[in-house]
Amino acid sequence: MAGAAECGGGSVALVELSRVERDMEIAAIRRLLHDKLGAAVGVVEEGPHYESIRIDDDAVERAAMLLRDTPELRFDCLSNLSGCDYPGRGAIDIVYDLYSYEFDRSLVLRVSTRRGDPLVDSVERVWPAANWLEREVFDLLGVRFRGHSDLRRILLPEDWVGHPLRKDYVEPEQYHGISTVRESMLGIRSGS
Amino acid sequence: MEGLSAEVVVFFFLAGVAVVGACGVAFATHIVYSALSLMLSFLGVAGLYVMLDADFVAGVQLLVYVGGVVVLTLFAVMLTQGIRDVKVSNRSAGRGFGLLTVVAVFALLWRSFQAAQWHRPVEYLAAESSTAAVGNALLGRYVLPFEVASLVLLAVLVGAVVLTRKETAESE
Amino acid sequence: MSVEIEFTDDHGSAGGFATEEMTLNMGPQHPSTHGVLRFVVKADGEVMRRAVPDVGYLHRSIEKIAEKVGWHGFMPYTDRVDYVAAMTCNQAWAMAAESLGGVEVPRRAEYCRVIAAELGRICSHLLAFGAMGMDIGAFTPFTHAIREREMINDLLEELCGARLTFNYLRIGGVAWDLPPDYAHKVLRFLDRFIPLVDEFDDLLSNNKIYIERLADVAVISPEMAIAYNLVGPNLRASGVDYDLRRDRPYSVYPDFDFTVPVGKGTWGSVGDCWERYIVRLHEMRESAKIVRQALEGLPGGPVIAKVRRNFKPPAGEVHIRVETPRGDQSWYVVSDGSERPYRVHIRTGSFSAMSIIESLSNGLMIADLVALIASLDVVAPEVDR
Amino acid sequence: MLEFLNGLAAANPEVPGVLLRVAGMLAFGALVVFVFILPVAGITSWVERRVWARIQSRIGPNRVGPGGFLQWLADGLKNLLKEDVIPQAVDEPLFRIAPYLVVAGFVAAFVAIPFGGSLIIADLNIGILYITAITSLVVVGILMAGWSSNNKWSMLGGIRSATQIISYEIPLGLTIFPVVLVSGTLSTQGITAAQGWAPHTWHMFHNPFLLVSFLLFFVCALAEGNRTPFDLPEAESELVAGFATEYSGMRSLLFFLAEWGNLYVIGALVATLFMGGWQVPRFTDDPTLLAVAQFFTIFLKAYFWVFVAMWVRATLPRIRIDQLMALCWKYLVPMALLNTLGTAFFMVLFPEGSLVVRIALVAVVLAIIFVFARRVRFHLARARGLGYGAV
Repeated sequence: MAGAAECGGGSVALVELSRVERDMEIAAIRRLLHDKLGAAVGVVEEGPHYESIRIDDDAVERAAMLLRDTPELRFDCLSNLSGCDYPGRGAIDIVYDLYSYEFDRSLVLRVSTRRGDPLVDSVERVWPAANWLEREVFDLLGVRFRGHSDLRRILLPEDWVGHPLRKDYVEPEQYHGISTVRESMLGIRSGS
Repeated sequence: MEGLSAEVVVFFFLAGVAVVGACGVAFATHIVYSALSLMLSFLGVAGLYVMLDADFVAGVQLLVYVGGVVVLTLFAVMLTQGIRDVKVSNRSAGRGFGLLTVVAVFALLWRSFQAAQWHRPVEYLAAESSTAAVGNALLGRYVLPFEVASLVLLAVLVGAVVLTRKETAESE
Repeated sequence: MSVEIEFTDDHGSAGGFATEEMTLNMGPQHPSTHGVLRFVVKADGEVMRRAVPDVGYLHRSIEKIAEKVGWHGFMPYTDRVDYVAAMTCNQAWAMAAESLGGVEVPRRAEYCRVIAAELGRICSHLLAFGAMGMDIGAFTPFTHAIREREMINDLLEELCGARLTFNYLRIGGVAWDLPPDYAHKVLRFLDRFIPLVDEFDDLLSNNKIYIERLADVAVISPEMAIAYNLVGPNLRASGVDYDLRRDRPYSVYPDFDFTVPVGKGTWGSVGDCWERYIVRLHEMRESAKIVRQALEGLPGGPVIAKVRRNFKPPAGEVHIRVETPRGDQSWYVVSDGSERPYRVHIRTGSFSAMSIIESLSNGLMIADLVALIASLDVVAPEVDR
Repeated sequence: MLEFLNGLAAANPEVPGVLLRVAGMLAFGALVVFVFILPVAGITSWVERRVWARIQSRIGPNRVGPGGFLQWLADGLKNLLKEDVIPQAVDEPLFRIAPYLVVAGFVAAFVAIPFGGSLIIADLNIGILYITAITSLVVVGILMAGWSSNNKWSMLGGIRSATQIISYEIPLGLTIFPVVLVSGTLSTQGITAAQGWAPHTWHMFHNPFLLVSFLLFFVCALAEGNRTPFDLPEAESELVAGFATEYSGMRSLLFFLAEWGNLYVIGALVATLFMGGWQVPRFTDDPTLLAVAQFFTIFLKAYFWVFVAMWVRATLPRIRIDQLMALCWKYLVPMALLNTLGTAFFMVLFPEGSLVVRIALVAVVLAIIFVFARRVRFHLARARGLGYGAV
């Protein structure tokens, strides 16, 4: 990471540089996973800023276990777990941002699940941090996690209907009799 | 009118407090109220001690019974009740047995009432410490019973410690 | 007199020494929950069996808002992610947008960002320090800390006109250059402030009662800290020597010389509440060092790059990690090439810190829970966003 | 006061003496409550807030009256006028009575607290025993408040308070023993009379054990008064407001009245037991002048300790309940017992006391104060150097 000092401080340049550095590794990691899990491990997806390994939704936990326990990988930390809705593809993507404190190395896993019935393996047993992160994805995107110990809504009330971060989400007109639409004094309708 | 001197009024007031308190203990339907009535009764008795110029005993009555016994009782009751919404109430335990107890206690009281010499100090006793007298009696004439009592209390203390420790050990 | 006890509900174990547990509702309105948090506490007297955090009371849908407002327009909302340390959240968002849009930030702007962010870090740690003292029952450190924080607020107000939600950063740089004579004012403040940290040590850190209350309480092992993704000072207090500013440098942090304080187990174990406390105190000194160096090495030039008003970064996604006062804040930002972000997800330090509380709670006392929450420096809006 | 009442009784033989005495005591008691206790408790609240503010580099209440001096009256009036909220789920009779019981407990303690050689409501010959006994009414009141509020936080506060006060009553009583041994009486006036006005004649310098006793007594008294670092029953950050959580308006104020009034009781007891009470040099034969001097002497001594309690409260964090119990049973009780034994031995060795020991102890205390003053000077100088001279 020492290269950042010379590159003039632009954060763009920094990200580009680290991408180059990690380029060799990700292919190797993919090969390692592929040897163990077979077809469940997909291709390395290249984006402009970083690349990820695509995994099948029912192989996530096994992959996670491997990534955490393989001595030369040691991804001991689940840094972030995000979900993103792609109605165009009819899929919801779950993105796992892994980090290894031992080797100072990042890795991104990507799982696509069907939008109609989103179901993904839980990685809670691999990284306890996933507990709340998965609950959050469940709450806001409606993705269910297989094997999660306590899959409840976390940020929204228990009786909330719908998952707000889905692209086709329509805010209900009212919640418990309280209108969610605020009438403007000037007659301009605001709210959703 | 001799019979209604200030002292008599005060006496009946204090005795009334003690009796009302005692009745409260027996009749209150709520155990917390029972415990508080007990305190009232103790306070009345402490007042009676003061009237008898036994101020040291009165002080100890306050310290031990009001400050210790009642508070511990309340403590135990509240610990079990307030927190866990347990309904604790008094229940009468058989009329016959109760009647028997009442008769026995009254017989005892009557006997002591008759045996007592109803000698009253005629004039107001100037403040003279009963503390010294109590101290002398405890460390002089009654030293043996005093020490025996303290030994018994010590044994009780040790026993209590052993009992509670055993229970805690079992729970683990 | 016989006492009849009717149990209104079934209680505990059959046989043996049954302890009666009570359920306590700590929050959402409670003095020590630092905002609006709720804990459902199962306690056996003063000793807790379980404390289950219940969050969401401050959920303001910032991630959803991001999808509705433009790239520039989202900047003020990032202030609200963690209003105790708004500058670093600004920075994360700016970095995400810049890296997606390929914007080169002028060097002077990066320096301004670092100065603002580090002053904000001192601000946030001062609040954590004071609030922690207050939660343990000492009120004076709080007012002393707030007094100093007020001065930083004055400085930041001079910089950007706001005292809490700064909105100072812009995509491509910062909104304004440093005001005239600013370096002098900041340095004068730092000269005053750093000896005062020693005063804080005298007043609180080395107080016997304070140590007794915190040492060896709620110890988090390094393995556990990493598994629960504890970040920032909380992670370092557990003995993991890791700081994004040094180990995955961003912005101009490689230019500066500073040390990363790590928990040493001075009075108890590594990873106890006292270590989490003292790491923050040391970090204030280090931040002051960084600010000093940044002011001395401030380069000339513009403070903002040319960015189109209608900023549309090309499609793509980026993971940005920024060291905020509450640790590594991880932003996942997706762009679909339109004028609005497609998806923004923020994983904050307080979020993971809250998630560890339940597994630590067994056997702690209620007073310890207060100490634990304070030592994790949880800020409620950052948990809920 | 008794002489005065006896004189009154002699002048009016037709009125029964007892009645006169009771009426006299009631009148004097009412005088003490309304002219002394209420203002002192109120003003203490103002002083505490000002002292706190200075320590915390704030200003404190400064709007009502000169320097905010009348703030306590304003607060009292405001609270009197506020709605007396009785939550629906509380046990109403107990909820209503509890604050009065607490106030009664602490006001009753004033009966045996001397204000001067002739100024005392009743010089009970079990004075000090009476004070420790009657204050247990406060516990009952607090327990009642905690339980009747039907709130788990109040309940925990009440339980903590009861545990704490019952536990600390034991070392508190034990630290009084040496004083009683030395002065040979339980009466507060008798204890004062056994000391002189000069510091070396005070009980705290009688022997080393008494000096330790004095420190232990102050610690225990702070704990009995629920003051920081022993303010667990109303620990704001843990139990919201402890047993007083559900109270509002005047009832809530009564608890605070008891707390601030209690501070004076603590100070007066420390002054009486260990610091020579109202003893002044006999500079005049005028009894009125002497009484005034005595009153101010004990008041200032007591208020010094009130100030120390405020200072401590502004400085120290709060300890935890298990540490509180450990401190009491593992350290304070054995030490207090040891002090009693030590004092007894000392009295056998030196039946008349020892002037050398007294002077030496005064010297030791002076040395400690000197070292402390130097530290304070150092910190003040440092603060001034940082620009905190005038806040």
